[in-house]
Parts: sequence; structure tokens; C-alpha cells
Amino acid sequence: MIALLKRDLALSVRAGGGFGLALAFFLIVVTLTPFAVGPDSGTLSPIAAGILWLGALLSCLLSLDRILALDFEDGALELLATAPIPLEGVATVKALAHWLTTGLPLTLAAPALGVLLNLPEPGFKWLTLSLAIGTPALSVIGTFGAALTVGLKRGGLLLSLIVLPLYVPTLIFGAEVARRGAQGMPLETPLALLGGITLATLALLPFASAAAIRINLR
Amino acid sequence: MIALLKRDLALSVRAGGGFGLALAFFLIVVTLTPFAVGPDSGTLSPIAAGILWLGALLSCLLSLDRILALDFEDGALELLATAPIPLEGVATVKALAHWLTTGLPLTLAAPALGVLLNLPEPGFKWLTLSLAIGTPALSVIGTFGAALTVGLKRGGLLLSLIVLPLYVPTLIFGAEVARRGAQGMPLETPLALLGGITLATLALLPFASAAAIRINLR
Amino acid sequence: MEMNVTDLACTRGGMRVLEGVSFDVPSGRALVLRGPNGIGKTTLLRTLAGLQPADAGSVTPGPEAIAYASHADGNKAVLTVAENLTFWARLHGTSDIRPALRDFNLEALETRPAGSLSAGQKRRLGLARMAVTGRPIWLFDEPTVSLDTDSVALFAAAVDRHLGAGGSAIVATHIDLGLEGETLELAPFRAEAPEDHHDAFHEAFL
Amino acid sequence: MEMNVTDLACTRGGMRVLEGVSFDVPSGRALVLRGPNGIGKTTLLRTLAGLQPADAGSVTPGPEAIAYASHADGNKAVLTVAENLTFWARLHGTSDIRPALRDFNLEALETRPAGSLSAGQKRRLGLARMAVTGRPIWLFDEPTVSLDTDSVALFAAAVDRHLGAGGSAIVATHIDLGLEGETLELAPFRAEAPEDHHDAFHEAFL
Amino acid sequence: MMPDLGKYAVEVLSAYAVTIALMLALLLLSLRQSAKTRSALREVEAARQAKATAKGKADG
Amino acid sequence: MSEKLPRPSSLWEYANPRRFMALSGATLPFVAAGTTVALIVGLAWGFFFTPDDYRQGSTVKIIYLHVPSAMVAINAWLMMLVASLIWLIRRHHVSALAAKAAAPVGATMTMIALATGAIWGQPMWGAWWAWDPRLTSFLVLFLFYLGYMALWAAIENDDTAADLTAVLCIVGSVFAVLSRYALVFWNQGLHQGASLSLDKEENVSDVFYWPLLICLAGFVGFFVLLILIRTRTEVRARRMKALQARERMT
Ligand code: HEM
Ligand SMILES: Nc1ncnc2c1ncn2[C@@H]1O[C@H](COP(=O)(O)OP(=O)(O)OP(=O)(O)O)[C@@H](O)[C@H]1O
Ligand SMILES: Nc1ncnc2c1ncn2[C@@H]1O[C@H](COP(=O)(O)OP(=O)(O)OP(=O)(O)O)[C@@H](O)[C@H]1O
Ligand SMILES: [Mg+2]
Ligand SMILES: [Mg+2]
Repeated sequence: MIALLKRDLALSVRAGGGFGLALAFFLIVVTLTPFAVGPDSGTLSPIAAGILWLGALLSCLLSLDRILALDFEDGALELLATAPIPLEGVATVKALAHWLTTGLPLTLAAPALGVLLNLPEPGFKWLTLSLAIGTPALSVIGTFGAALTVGLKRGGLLLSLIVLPLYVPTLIFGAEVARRGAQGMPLETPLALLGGITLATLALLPFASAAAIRINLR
Repeated sequence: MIALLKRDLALSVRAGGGFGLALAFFLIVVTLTPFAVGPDSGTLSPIAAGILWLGALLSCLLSLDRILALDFEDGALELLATAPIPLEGVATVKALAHWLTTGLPLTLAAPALGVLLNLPEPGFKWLTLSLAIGTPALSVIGTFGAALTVGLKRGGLLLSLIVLPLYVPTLIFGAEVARRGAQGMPLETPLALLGGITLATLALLPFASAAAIRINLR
Repeated sequence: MEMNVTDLACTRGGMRVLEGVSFDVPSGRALVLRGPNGIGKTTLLRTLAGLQPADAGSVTPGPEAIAYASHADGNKAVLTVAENLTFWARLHGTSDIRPALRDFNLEALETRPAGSLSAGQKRRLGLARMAVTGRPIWLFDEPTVSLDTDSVALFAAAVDRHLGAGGSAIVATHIDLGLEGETLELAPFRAEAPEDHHDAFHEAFL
Repeated sequence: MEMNVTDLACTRGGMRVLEGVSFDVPSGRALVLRGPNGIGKTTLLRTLAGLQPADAGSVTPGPEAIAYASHADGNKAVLTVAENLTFWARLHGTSDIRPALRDFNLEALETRPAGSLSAGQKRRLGLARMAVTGRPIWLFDEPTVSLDTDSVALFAAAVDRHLGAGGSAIVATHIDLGLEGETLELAPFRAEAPEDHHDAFHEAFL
Repeated sequence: MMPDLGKYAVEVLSAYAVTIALMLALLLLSLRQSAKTRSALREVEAARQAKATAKGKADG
Repeated sequence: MSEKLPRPSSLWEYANPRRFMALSGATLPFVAAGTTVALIVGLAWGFFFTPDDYRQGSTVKIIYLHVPSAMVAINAWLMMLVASLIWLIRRHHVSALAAKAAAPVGATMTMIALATGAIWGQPMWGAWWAWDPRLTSFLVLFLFYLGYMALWAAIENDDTAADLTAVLCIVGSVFAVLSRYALVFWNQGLHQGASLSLDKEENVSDVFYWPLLICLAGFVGFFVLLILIRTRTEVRARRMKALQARERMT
């Protein structure tokens, strides 16, 4: 399993894609927002936390199809399915590798981009925290979506369609935490719920992902 | 050339993807925005026009890799390059087909989604107009990006990275028209500039796209 | 290790392809599968490897004793030959990739990225993977595609050595490899187009 | 139509592959290209078809007289056989797809989506495309892959008819098709590993 | 006959129109698909039957 | 597909495609007749013969469309969930096909509920749309329907498609419930509470109650009717596919 994680990380760094591109997309979405909604801070400030969460979610989304598709195409997924590790473990490791190369950099970059959108001062801490807690759920849910669509040609957009409604609860609680944080409001409840969602998806969804992979390999 | 256009349209309808999915993604981005920035119309109204433009741009972007990649993979692009029509014509037709299956539906759907974001009443007309004028430029620019990245495996995210900066001028003027329209401000200048950009890209970029395709086939 | 297959039936793309396949492969022996294109060799091997469920019949031992080499090699273009092999070795809990590199004449290529290999070299790397799994039963689906004669000899020698150490192998191929063991022609096991069994539960439908 | 190739040099992936290739193909004749894997047959055909520039040498006539059938067929899985062929015909300004369908025994499959065809049938469709281009010089890259013997005969007959009508053809293949014309072995044209020409501008660099 | 809908006539009528249009569209679509597959299946079954009888004759 | 079948010994045998076709063929005309009557009576009663509400004016007539369609939309998803579970556990093809057949009907009902709600919202709340949790969760439900149908359409192999969509349906159901709670937490909302509860106090007044109930029956009948028609279509299409594949094999 550690070998698999190492390999996936090496691949995403060496293929010159996985790692930098999600981050770049995040940067670009955030940069384009002022062009789209207008530059004045009165407009930007209140939506900053939300746009950052939305941008993180979208960049996460766009890198999902790399989680399994490459391994499926070159036959490595079949070999992993017959290897002496459970497919649930493979699904978990894949999600973890995705988080390490996408969710984690996004979380670390978010404060810097918050400056661009005039995020209010107290919001930075909570934005980072909410992303740190919420993005693992995004990766796990995304792995499930990728597992469902792995057999399809150009399943990319279909994958987005399937995954986005599943992202709704995470997005709501995550953005709520960041928003309340920025306004200095109490945020224990949404924070607890966000953590709960992440833990529950981590515990349960790998089974569904493994089942979907098995069905797709058949 | 008409044969090519017809084939591309038939493909995107029959493959059960190209057509509906960009629209679905647009719907989803717009739907998620309130979850991210909060539900009250005081926040949503002023950013509605911008978010709609941003959403249209992103959905456009995500469907770009279908423009040429499928033809490249199955060898049809090589055959088109040796067929007795200029490659510039092929690039133009591909962009047109992309617009008909993406930009046009997005333009038509935008007013309906404007309702969801509480777009102010006078904005609907100008939003639709600006999208109708601006989305062709998005398709043409996108075809150029697709031509640049067509030889790469999973060029999807790299494609986004290349195309997004090229989209900036269109986005600025398009969103400006929609925003000013929503606020009842004068908008002749950005509208004229938006039209100018579209015409210029339509006239010039197909040559660049054709050159890029030629280089990638080599 | 011995392999027993009894009365196996396999389905592909929703259609019954093979029926009533039975054979034994004693340890130290190989079984060569033959049959025209589309008869179901790949389907049978995938079923044996546990990638798809059997419609009927039994296979012993289960997938955990089996290593399967399909048409695709599953190696990563940006990783080097040694990195690819090491990954598979660690995944299967073994560690020494030297013998596999030597057996398939990959030592000179060890540090080359797999993507820069020629088709035959890629194939050799795919076959070398089997040696590092450490599993007793090897399944091969047309292993010699794009190999030149020298490499075919290397492959046959590697399988022979595996058989000599008490392993067994099933090879679907169109050429003669000179392996110890029998040949199974699959054509007789082709599934009949089903009659309309009005009593049967699902047949009524499919 | 006659084809003239003089002193052609081709490059692939930044490396010079073939050098000094010269031949003539008179009209009504075919040329068969032979050579081991990786020698540069595909590279040569792509250069002749105008898909990549020649490093040196000349090819007459240019790409507009040439139809090229590569490894890939370029047909769309969701369109039917007739729709695919009609598309290529209209693109080349011809219109009658009947003869092509007949020549390649595709009439029974006319309304089937190309995606539901077997590999050999797909290949036949790809070859039928050449007939609707209406061009005089046909280039084939391993056309008989996955064809059975009957289909190979169909293909040879179609090429013969094309030659009889004054066309010409260049075929890279490993099997004997019994076509009218010569054979060109590519091995002697293999490019030398470049010396260090310190004076030459590009050589020093590659 | 027509009830007085007051100032909300447009809303009420358009709600009814939209609903009935969508339901009818779905119904017609389903019926058309049903008819299509039914006749296509009949054709396939007939062809099979014909083949089976032909084969039976040849055997007997 | 017309031979006589022995009497079923278990309820599950109705999942036999042949028996399903026989049974559904026999019941179809009755369902169609009942649905037509209920819809015409209910809608006519509601539209022509009920008084206006003192607060809402004539817009209250929209309730006869809005509430039944909303209820059917939710219950269609529940039915798909049950059918998916039956498919996964007992592998009865008809139940997978019934789930497939239900999705477009459910999606249409969701669309009707959204459209009539939006039309109603304009006079009542002064906006076509508000991010009320009930409304929003309907939007999310609509997205689930879209994704579910797109997945069915995208996968070539029918059994694979049935399996994967069933998994999606189950996971989606959990997330739909989760979204509902998230949305309630996120925004308190403007929407009406329950109007058809058993608690007499809460209920809409009797004048509106009976036509509403009949409309509800009509909408449910419409749903059942369409499920039967569409499932029959799917069964036939499936058999045709099997026959053609068999043909190709011989
Ligand atoms: C786009 C806007 C709307 C949507 C999506 C929507 C959606 C729904 C939903 C999902 C239900 C629940 C049915 C159930 O739980 O069984 C419902 C019921 C109902 N809606 Fe709406 N609604 C919308 C607008 C409105 C408006 C504007 C009104 C009136 C002011 C309204 C009045 C009602 C009533 C009275 C019920 C019945 C409550 C019940 O029986 O539980 N709705 N609607
Ligand atoms: N994905 C699929 N969907 C539907 N049918 C398939 C699919 N893959 C294979 N088949 C069919 O199943 C049958 C068995 O295929 P299989 O790949 O097992 O044959 P094979 O003996 O390995 O052939 P080859 O020698 O060409 O490799 C063939 O008739 C083929 O047409
Ligand atoms: N994309 C590439 N990048 C780098 N080198 C390549 C690439 N494609 C081919 N080559 C090299 O160029 C040489 C010529 O390749 P080419 O495909 O023309 O050979 P071929 O004669 O067609 O072989 P085959 O019989 O296998 O089809 C080979 O040595 C190959 O390794
Ligand atoms: Mg095979
Ligand atoms: Mg070649």
C-alpha cells in the first residue's frame, strides 16, 4: 500500500501534471473572479470565502479523472485488483494520493489567494482549517465518482455531473465555516458537521468505490 | 466542410455527451455558488452577471478537449489533414460545431439560471446578448488551445491553463456588458470591444489553430 | 502448484462465450490454450484470474495463487524499468528484482523510462513482472506479441525454470513455444446459442 | 499516376531514421515496402502523405494526389458504416459509396454502427475509405492486420482493380499479397548514427 | 364556465400549461419509444422464426 | 412470448420478465383508465370548482399540480432506491430496468414541481426563486436524476450499467438526505410546512383537501402507468439486444 502511494506521488510529480495544474486552475479561477464580478472590495470581501471554497472544489473536481483512468487504460488497475491488497485499500490510497497532490496544496495556497479577494482578516485561519478538514472528503467522494466512470471514454464531464451533487453537503458546511469565521460568528456546529462528513465518507465510501471498480473491471 | 459540420453535430448528439454535459456543468456551477457565498439575494444579485459569465466560461473550457482529441486518437485528424479542404476550414468548422453544441445552449440557458441568482430584471437582455456575442470567441480561442495540446495525454488541465489567460479579455468585456446592463448603465463601449474581439479571433485564430494541428501531427 | 478447473462457464459482454471447460494442470506442467480469434481465450483467462465471476463451475486455487499477464502491460511510461518492477515486487511482498531483470535481458535498460522502450522491450518488462509476483500459477495472454525470436526463447526459458521449480502456467498463444505440457483446443467448448427455455428463470429474457 | 521519390530522408522523434530512399512507382504498379520492426516504414509513408516534412529529397506528386491508410482507421463508433463512408466521400467531393461497399463486402453491414463491428470488419471499412477518395496513389500501412484470408483476397482484388485503372499503390506489409510490382527492402537505407560534424549547424546540436 | 382567476390568471394558467405540456411530452415520448421497440422486436423475432423453420426444413 | 405460465409460487417470480410482461400487459388498460379519470376529475374540480384562498387568491389552484408532482418526484427516487437494492441483492433484471424507466419520470415530475413552484413563488414571495431549503433540495434531487440518467446512457453493457447506477442510487440517497439537513442548517427558508398531515389542525381546509387527494391519486397513477409502459419498452429492447447478439454469435 505504501508502495502504491509512493508510486502515485512519483507519477503525479513526474508526469508534470497532477501536481501543479490543479493549483494553477485554482489560481486562475480566483484571479478571474474579480474580472467577472468587478474589482471593488465591497463586492469581493463578502464573497471571498465562498469563492475560494468554490474554486478549490472545482479544481479538485477537474483533477478527479486522473485518479483511476490512467491505471485503467494501461491495464495496471486489473493488476492491482489481483494483487494481494484489498481493493478498498487501493481506493483509499488513491484518494489519499489525490488529496496530497491536490487538496493539500490548495489548502496551503488558499490564504495567499484570500489576499487577492480581500478576505477579511479573521477569516484566514478558519478558511485554512475548513479546507484542511473538508478537502479529504472531496477526494474520497471524487474517487467514488472516478470509480463509477472509469470504464467510459471521456467520462470527465459525466464525472463532474455525478460528483457535484455529492459535494453539496461538504461545500455548504465548509463554506459556512469559512464565512462565519470571516465574520467572526460562532462556527462550532458547522465545523463539527464538516468533520463528521469527512470521517463518515472516509470510513464508508471506499467500499462503494471498490465495488464500482470491481464492476467496471468485469 | 458542411459534411464535416454535420458529422460533428451528429457525433455530439449521438455520443450522448457533448451536448448536454456542458450545460449540466453550467447549471451545477451556478447552483453551487449560493451554497458557497450564502443564500441571501443582497449578496447574490450584484455578482449574478459575473458568476453567470464565469460559469459559462468554465463549462466551455471543460468541453474543449473533445474538440480535437477524439479525432486525433482514432486517426481521423490525419485523414482530415490530407483531405481536400484547408486545415483552417477544419479548425473553423470544429469551432463552429463546438459553439453550436456548447456556447449556444449556454446562452439560451443563462436567463433561466439568472433567476436562480436573482439577476436584476434589466440584466437578462444584456446577459443573453453579451453571451451570444462573446461565446463564439470562447469556442475559437478554445479550438486554438485544443490544437496546441492535442498530442498530449490528458492535456485537459494543461489546456485550461493555456486557454484561460486568453479568455481574460473576452471575460472582462462580456461580464462588463452584462453587469452594466443589470445596473442600467451605459454599455456601448464594452459591447463594441466584445464584438471586435470576437470578429478578430474569428478572422485570425483559425490560421494559428491549423498551424498548431499541423505541427502536432508531424 | 496444481490447478483444477471443473465445468467452467464464462460470459463476456452479457453473452455466454464458453461452457463446460474442465482441465487439470499438475504442478511443473504448462497448459497451452488454442482457438480462433474471438473464441474466448481472454475471457477464460480473466475468469481464472478472478477478474470476472464464473457463470458456473469451479476453479481451485483462487486468485491469490495466480499471476496474470494480459494484453496490456500496466507499466508507467514516466517511471524507469527498475522503478516499475520494484513497485510490483513491493506490492507482492517480494523485494529482489535482479533475477527478473536478468532473465528478461533488461539489465542494460534498467534506468530507461518505460515510455522510451520499443514495443518488444515493453513486452519483456511486462513479462518480467510475473517473476517478481512470487506466485505459483502464471497465466499469459498472447505473451509473444511483438517479441523477436531471441526474446521468445528468453520467455520460454523463464517459464521452463518456473515449471522446474514446481510452478505451473497457462498460456494462450498461436505459436509453438515448446513447453512441457498439454494443449487445450477451446473450439469444442464454445457456448451454444441458447434455446428458448420457457421454464428457465432468466433465459426467458436473455 | 506515376510517383517519384528521390533521395528522401525522414526523421522521427527528433532522430534521422531513413536516408537516401529513391524509387519510382509507375502507374498501374504497386510497390511493397519491407523491413524489420522499427526500421521506419510508418515514418516513410507519413512523409510521402505529407503529414511530416521530409528532411531532404523530393516527392512528386504532392499530398493532394495521395490517399493514406494508417494503422488507425478514423471511423466513428457511433456513426453507421454508410454514414462514415458517405462522410469521407463528401469530403473528397465524390458521392457514390456503392462500389466501395460492394468491393469490401460491407453491404450487409451498411446500417450497423461502426462501433459494433468486429476488428476485421472495422479494418474493411477503413480500407473501403480509400476507394471513395478518388485519388490515384494509395498508401497502406500494414493493411491486412486482423483480416482473415477471404478479406485479404478482397483487398488484393481491390488494389489490383485500382492498378488496372491506372492508379498506383505503396504497401508496407509483412505478408505476400501477390500484387503487380516490385519490393523495396528498407534496411539498406537506415540512417547512420551521425558523426560529429563540427561545421554543420544542426548536426553538432543533435 | 371559465372561473375568474383575478390578477393571477397568467400565473395559474401558465402553471397548468407547463404541467400539462411536460406530462404530455413525457407520455408521448414513452408511447413512441414503446411502439418503436415493439415493432423492431416483432421484426427480429419474425426473422428468427423464419430462419428456424428454414433450418428445420433443411434438417428434416 | 405468449405461452402459458404455471402459477407463481412466490412473489419474486413476478420479476420473471415473461411473467412481468403478461401481468403488466393485462393491468395496463385499467391503470390508464383510472389515471385518466382521476386526473381529469381532480384537475377539473380543482381548477373550476374550488374557491380562491383569502390570502393567496386564485394561485392556490396551483397546489393541485405542485404538491402531487413534488410528492411523486420524491417517491420516484425512493422507488428507484428499492428497485436498485432488489437488483443488487436478488439480481432480477426487471427491477433494474424499472429503476431505469422511473428516472425520466421522476426527473419530469421534479421539473414540474420546480416550475409550478417558481410560478407560484413570483406572486407569493415576490421572486421566482429563493434559496429555501425545500426548493434547493429539489434542485439537488434534479441533479441526482440527471447524473443517474447520464450514467445509464453512457455505459454500453447493460448489466454493468445496472450495477453502477444502483450503487450510485444508494450512495446518492444517503447524500440527498445529508444535503437536506445541510440545507436546513444553511438557510431557514420561506416554504410552506406540511399540508396533508394526518393531524386535522394542520391540514388545508376541506374544500381544497378532496380535489388535492384525487389529483394526488391521478399523479401517482400517471407515474405507475409510465413506469409500466417504459419498463415494458426496456424489457423489449433488452430482449431485442439479446436476440441480435445471439444472431451475431451463430
Ligand atoms: C420553485 C419553487 C418551489 C419548489 C421547488 C417547491 C417544492 C416543494 C416541495 C419539494 C414540496 C414537498 C412535497 C412533499 O414534501 O410532499 C412542496 C410542497 C408544497 N409547496 Fe412548494 N415549492 C416551491 C414553491 C412553492 C410556493 C411559492 C408555494 C406557495 C406559496 C408552495 C407551496 C407548497 C405547498 C402548500 C406544499 C404542500 C406542503 C406539503 O404538503 O407538505 N411551494 N413544494
Ligand atoms: N467488451 C466486449 N463486449 C462485448 N463482447 C465482447 C467484448 N469483448 C469481447 N467480446 C466478444 O467475446 C468473445 C470472446 O472474446 P475474447 O477476447 O475472449 O476472445 P479471444 O479468444 O481472446 O480472441 P483473440 O484471439 O482475438 O484475443 C468474442 O466473440 C468477442 O466478440
Ligand atoms: N514517437 C516517437 N518518438 C521517438 N521515436 C520514435 C517514435 N515513434 C517511432 N520512433 C522510432 O522511430 C523508428 C522508426 O519507427 P517506425 O514506426 O517508422 O517503424 P516501422 O518500420 O513502422 O516499425 P513497425 O514495423 O514496428 O511498424 C523506430 O526505431 C522507433 O523506435
Ligand atoms: Mg484475446
Ligand atoms: Mg509501423
